[in-house]
Amino acid sequence: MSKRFSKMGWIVLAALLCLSLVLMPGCTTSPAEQEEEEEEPGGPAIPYKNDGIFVAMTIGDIASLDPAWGYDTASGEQTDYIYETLIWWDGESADQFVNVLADDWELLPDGVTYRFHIRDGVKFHEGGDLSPEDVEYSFERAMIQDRDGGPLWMFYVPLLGVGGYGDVTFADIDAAVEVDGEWVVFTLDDGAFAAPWLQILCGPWASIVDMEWCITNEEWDGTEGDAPNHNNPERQDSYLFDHSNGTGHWKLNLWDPAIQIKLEKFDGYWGGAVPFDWVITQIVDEWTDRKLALLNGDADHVYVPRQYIDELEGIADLTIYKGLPQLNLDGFFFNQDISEVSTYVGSGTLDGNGIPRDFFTDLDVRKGFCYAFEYDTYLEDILKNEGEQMGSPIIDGLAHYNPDALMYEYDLAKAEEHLKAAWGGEVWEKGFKFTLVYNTGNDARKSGSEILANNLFAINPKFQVSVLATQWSSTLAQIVSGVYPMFNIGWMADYPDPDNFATPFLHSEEGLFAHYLSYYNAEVDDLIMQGRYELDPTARKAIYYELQDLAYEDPACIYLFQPQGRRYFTKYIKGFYFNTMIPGNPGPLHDMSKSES
Amino acid sequence: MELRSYIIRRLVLLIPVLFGVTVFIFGITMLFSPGQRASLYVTSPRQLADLPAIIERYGLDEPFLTQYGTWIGQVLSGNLGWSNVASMPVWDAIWHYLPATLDLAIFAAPLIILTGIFLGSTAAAHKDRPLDHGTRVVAIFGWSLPTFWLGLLLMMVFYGYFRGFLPPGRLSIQMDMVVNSADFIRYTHINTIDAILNLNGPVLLDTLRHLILPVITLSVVNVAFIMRLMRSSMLESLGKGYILTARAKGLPERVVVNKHARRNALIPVITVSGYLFAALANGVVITETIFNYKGIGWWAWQSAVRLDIASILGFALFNAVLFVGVNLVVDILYTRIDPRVRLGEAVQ
Amino acid sequence: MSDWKFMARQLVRNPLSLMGIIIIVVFAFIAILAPLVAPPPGGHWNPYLIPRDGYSATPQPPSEEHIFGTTQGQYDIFYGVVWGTRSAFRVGLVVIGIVLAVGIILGSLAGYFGGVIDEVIMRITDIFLAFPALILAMAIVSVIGPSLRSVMIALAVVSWPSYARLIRGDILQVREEDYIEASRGLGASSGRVIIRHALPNAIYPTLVMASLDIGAIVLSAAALSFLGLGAPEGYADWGQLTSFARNWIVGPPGDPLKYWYAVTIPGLFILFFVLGWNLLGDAFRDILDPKLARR
Amino acid sequence: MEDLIRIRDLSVRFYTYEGVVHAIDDLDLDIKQGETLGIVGETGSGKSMTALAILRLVPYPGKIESGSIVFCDKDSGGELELLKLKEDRMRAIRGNKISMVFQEPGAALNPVFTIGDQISEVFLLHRRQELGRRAKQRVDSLLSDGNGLAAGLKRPFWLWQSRLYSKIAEGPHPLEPRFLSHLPLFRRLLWRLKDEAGLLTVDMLKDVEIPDAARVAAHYPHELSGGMKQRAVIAMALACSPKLLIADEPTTSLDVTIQAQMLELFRRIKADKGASVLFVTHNLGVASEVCDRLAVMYAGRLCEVASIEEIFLHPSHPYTKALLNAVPIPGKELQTIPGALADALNPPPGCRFHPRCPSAMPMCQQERAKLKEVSRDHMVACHLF
Repeated sequence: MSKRFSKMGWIVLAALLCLSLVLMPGCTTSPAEQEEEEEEPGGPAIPYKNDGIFVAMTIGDIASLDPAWGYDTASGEQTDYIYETLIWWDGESADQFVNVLADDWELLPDGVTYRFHIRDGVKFHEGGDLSPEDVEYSFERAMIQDRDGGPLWMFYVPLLGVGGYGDVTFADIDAAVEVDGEWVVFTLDDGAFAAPWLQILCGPWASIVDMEWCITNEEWDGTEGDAPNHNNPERQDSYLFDHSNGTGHWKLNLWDPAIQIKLEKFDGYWGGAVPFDWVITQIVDEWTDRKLALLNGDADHVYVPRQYIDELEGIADLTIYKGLPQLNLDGFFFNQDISEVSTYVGSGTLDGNGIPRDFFTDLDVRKGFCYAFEYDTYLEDILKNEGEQMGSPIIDGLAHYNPDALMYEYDLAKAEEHLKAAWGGEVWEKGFKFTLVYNTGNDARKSGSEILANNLFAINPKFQVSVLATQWSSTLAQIVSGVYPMFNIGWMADYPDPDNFATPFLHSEEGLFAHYLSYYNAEVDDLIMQGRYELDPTARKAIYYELQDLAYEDPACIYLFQPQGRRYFTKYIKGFYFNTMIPGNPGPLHDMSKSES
Repeated sequence: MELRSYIIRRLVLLIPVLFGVTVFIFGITMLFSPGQRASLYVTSPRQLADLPAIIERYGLDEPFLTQYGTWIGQVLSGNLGWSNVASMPVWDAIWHYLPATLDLAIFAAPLIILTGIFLGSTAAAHKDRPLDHGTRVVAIFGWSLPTFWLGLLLMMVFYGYFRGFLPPGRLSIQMDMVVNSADFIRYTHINTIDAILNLNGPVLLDTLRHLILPVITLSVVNVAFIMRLMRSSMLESLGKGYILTARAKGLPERVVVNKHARRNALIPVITVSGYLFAALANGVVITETIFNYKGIGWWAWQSAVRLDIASILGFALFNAVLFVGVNLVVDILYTRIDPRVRLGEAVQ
Repeated sequence: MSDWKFMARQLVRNPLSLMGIIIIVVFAFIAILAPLVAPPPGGHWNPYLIPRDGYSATPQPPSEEHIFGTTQGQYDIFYGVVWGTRSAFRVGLVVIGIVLAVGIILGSLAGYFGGVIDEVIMRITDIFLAFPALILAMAIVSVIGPSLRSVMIALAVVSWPSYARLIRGDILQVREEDYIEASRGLGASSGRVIIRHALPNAIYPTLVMASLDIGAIVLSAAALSFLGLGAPEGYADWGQLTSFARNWIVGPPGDPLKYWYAVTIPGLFILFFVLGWNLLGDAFRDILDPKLARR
Repeated sequence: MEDLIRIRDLSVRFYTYEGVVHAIDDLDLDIKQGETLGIVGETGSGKSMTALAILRLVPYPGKIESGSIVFCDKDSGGELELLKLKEDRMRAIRGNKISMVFQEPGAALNPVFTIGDQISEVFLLHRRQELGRRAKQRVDSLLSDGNGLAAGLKRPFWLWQSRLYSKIAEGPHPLEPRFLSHLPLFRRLLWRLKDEAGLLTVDMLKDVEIPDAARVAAHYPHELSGGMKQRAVIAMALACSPKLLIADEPTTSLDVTIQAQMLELFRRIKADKGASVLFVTHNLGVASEVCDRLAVMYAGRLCEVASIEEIFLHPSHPYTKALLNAVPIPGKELQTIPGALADALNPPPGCRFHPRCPSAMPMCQQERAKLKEVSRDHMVACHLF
């Protein structure tokens, strides 16, 4: 008997042991608190590490190092370090410029001819000298590559007034950019819109590459015959995909895909001293790892997702920049012509178990929805107050933004009133059911959707909106096929011009969203066209102000917030300034520095 | 000669299996609508308009057989496609990420097998005594532990509580500079081995520091698995008549257990080392994901969540081939260890 | 079935398996009483969706209304784990159900008829067994789109072959027994022979093994959810609750273990659930193991 | 004849989940020098347990509760109390002075080692000194008549070996060789021991009438027939010409013709080795062929001991009678014993046989019968006497 007891005893003991092991972390909070007492208020001191090396930790790998290919911020960030453009943003300004590879430029009175004088004595990383031919080649090569979904429409539209490579002959491209002695001449398509050509020239896609080097490496050889072979290539088929030869401050040392990119100081840089010997960008997907790296001084800058900003409050050794306006805008889009194959509309009729395909054509429905969204909660809980509500796609930071434009506020009474009016009152008594879609993994969009769903339910229990997450891939495909009744998605600026926002949101033909959601408003359409080609600022302002009112009156979506960004550096990094158009996180590295003091 | 013909026969038998494997995994991906697969090439809403062009370009709306034909054709010509996650061909990606995983495996595998066998036979030798119950309970706990959770706990303690003592990742910045510098020759890209070959102490230490937690996480569950198996097969062979004979001969218990019992008990353990491979393959996915340790498992996970079909296909195929190969080797090993088994019977 | 009785007696006698039984029973109660233990908010709310208390990301420590605290996104951990128990049982039972059905049908066909049928079916199992399970499951789920349903499908797909093989083996054994021969001799149809005579005598070990696999299956399901390849955000699922804690394992400097509750609690539930089944399983194996049978 | 083994009130118990099993209950039994003692009884009567108890190999959860087993061995100096011996000294006896042959030759041999290995193991264990001596002789002969370059080169090794082997030949546990035997390379120096053991093994196999012994030695068990295996097992048991050979149903698993050969073998062995044999069987016929004396056991207790003739001519204990009647004899119809073997967990009180006993008396249910001598060397435990 005693034998059995001891056995039992052992088992229980062993079990307890394991349990305690498992629970140990849970119980050890108390020593942690003691530690806290020892903590100085400013949090732990961050040691100074890696002198002369700038270490950034961010998420998401770059798509390609080829400036003509990249359209994502991650790629743009790196190409901006490696390559240079003719002109660049002047400090924080979005419409003042400084000369870079051009030491002088002019816009001829005809309003369509831009002339840039190319700086000499500029060397490429591989040793070549910068010549006007290089510039011409860079632009023409880019336009010839013009890959699907690439940024090159930004050249085609202003220069040739067409969408892309398919719509022009080689001669057109050749003529668009010409060398004139020391100068390079761009002739814009006459009647081209007041498209901010100079701003486009600051983008990564306008980086200057070395013609000789490209040609020796089987890139486009500059002839018409070779052009088709280099149009719309596979990412990896471009030699510049993983090789680079720019004039920038840093040259590529190592690209270890999905792990890190190491740039090395370019000693032959024309502009003199280069602040960092190394610029290392590591891809660290886990927030915890990035945070630890920052606090341990292993990283000088990390990407801090909005939901974690509280964790880095009150740490003395960090330099934090907040409330930096970003040129993008989220919205809940109404699909006014839902595809009949849609499985997201319940019964497909207005019988309380679904919605008809044209449900959102009714203005009252849309307005009701707009009033039913809890903007303040969204701002506080989800955006952590990092955002500014917008009433239209013309957002702050774009020209002709109207700060006191009308916008909807959270008002259940008004919402109720509109929804009662909708569909001759049918909506109110029958109620509706449909599915609201957002793309998996985007917490903000999920929460936003839930807020809306809950509020509608609060107004009338017959209003039943279920929230569904779909993967990015299917999201896009489904938007195109028009099966989503309503979805939450956003838009980001290519260049800071109202047209770049107005069109996608509102233009029934050219606008991506508007088009696929069958949003149509004749007035809006031709206001957009007018605005695009209007050169006189005051007139333009008037147009866009009117457009903003119309956008409010006939909402294409529930306009949400223009979010604000943030930057976190250790105190050893100096000289950061924010320009909304500089892609990527760390910002203008060449103007920044790292020192212990 | 007999062995060779056996291997050849087995390899021939593999062909239909592998063929089926390819059809199967390719079939899965075809569950996607062309539109969906097209939008995998797309990164932003801007490119919505291009979807049809992409479908057209990659023939995504072709009938199954056509697409399979093209794909298998490429595969046979050694081209597994392009991995978006790794920004390189899938085949290169495999070799790009494998070394990191091997870094883990060369520590985990021996640890698992040795501790597992040792604990298992000790427990069996003390059947129904406290030691046995103790080890058993621990084993069952280990066996029931969710790997990912164990990882989190370890990180919670070592990242948070003893900050900076055991860092995440694979190498610290400074050591990474060394490793990628010209005077450090990367023979194998397996850092531990390279560090030794380069006689570079700091790198070795740094690598080990980064390895400890993942290795522990990876091992616990599998140790429990092997130990449990070893215990029961050890018990079985300890109950056998020849053990009594050995004792009756007057052999010391040490010899009885270590020579007569264990040799027999090892046989089933050998046969499951094939499963151990699978266990490791599964384990690294979770472990590397948790510790953000960029090996082949992490890559597989990324491909899965980011729907990088080519990578998923390639990885699955790679694993299948490897796995089948391992099992073949195991069978052969088996026939070597157990004189009773003739080649061929081993297949069952 | 005296051996059932014997087994039952052994299970209750053996402290380990007793512990296992208790654990499982407790979980069963939690699952059944979920609506009472953690009443869902009213309305058209799907009870499997965890109610949120606000939308801020930072987890909140245990309090009166959230006795286990809330995890990332203010999901109530208590509600999550309670209803998660249901999900766990659901996944386990459904998958085992499917697997058994498929395994038994194919396995007995292969075992009973042998020849070509056997060859074909076995080669098919070879194909499925050629992948490490989790990896195949990952591939499947990722393609058919993450959801609990996909997880179940994937797990069923990866685990049926071993069952088919097991059944096949046992059928092969009993096929030669006299009573089978006899009933064949009496001209009973193959189907009848299989169902009435072969299966009842062959299926027993499989059933036991299956019942014990539930733990393992729930574990894999949790792993998939953790990897973001499982239940949709906010669905009551242990694996996902754990993954919510992924970004909160390290608290703010000075209080590194601040969010321990978000990390440990869901994991503990998984651990003990699986532990219960494994304890039972271990005992079962000892009892069933003829070599270790009592002297 | 004086005793070789003297067992006094030996009790063996098993502690199982169901309860305590009295496998052997106060057993008194002697084995005389050079005799063959048979133990008969139904399965579970404790006869095999008695055998294992002598070697102290009662399997867990069994335990030798009390009693004494005295082993009288003239050359190793008088009487040894086996149950009080240190484990290592007991090991020195197992397989050497007392060895055992098991029922299942298939199970008794380890499938992963060759017959030769398994038998030489015994020599290497118990005959190390002798092996050392033989090995030394061989090396010395090499040293004496080895000439030529090769021999010249090998000479130092041979010298070393010869020293090692002489050490082994002298001391029971010489330090140097034992130390070396743990070092990977130097271990090789001792290979001649194995060789010698191998030679002895082959002789041994010849001894048990295995044809082509050398080849068989290299075989794995599964490559041999049942009879061959059993011979090998016997060879293993006889390797060190033990004083006592315990045979636990050695013939049951073999078919009849082989059985006959085996019994023949046993008789011969006994004749030329002069060993005592403890022959455990449930088969009276077999017993009558080989045994001088017979002990009848029932439910862990001894019922009757007597010379084989006595048992067959004047069986006294009712159980013995019953057993004898249960032996099939042509023309005489067979009587089975009524009732089932006593439940080991809770045996009937008093005489354990009384529930099945035709001539049971009231007192049989109360007290157990002492062992009485009914006639010379004929002991019976029954209230009838």
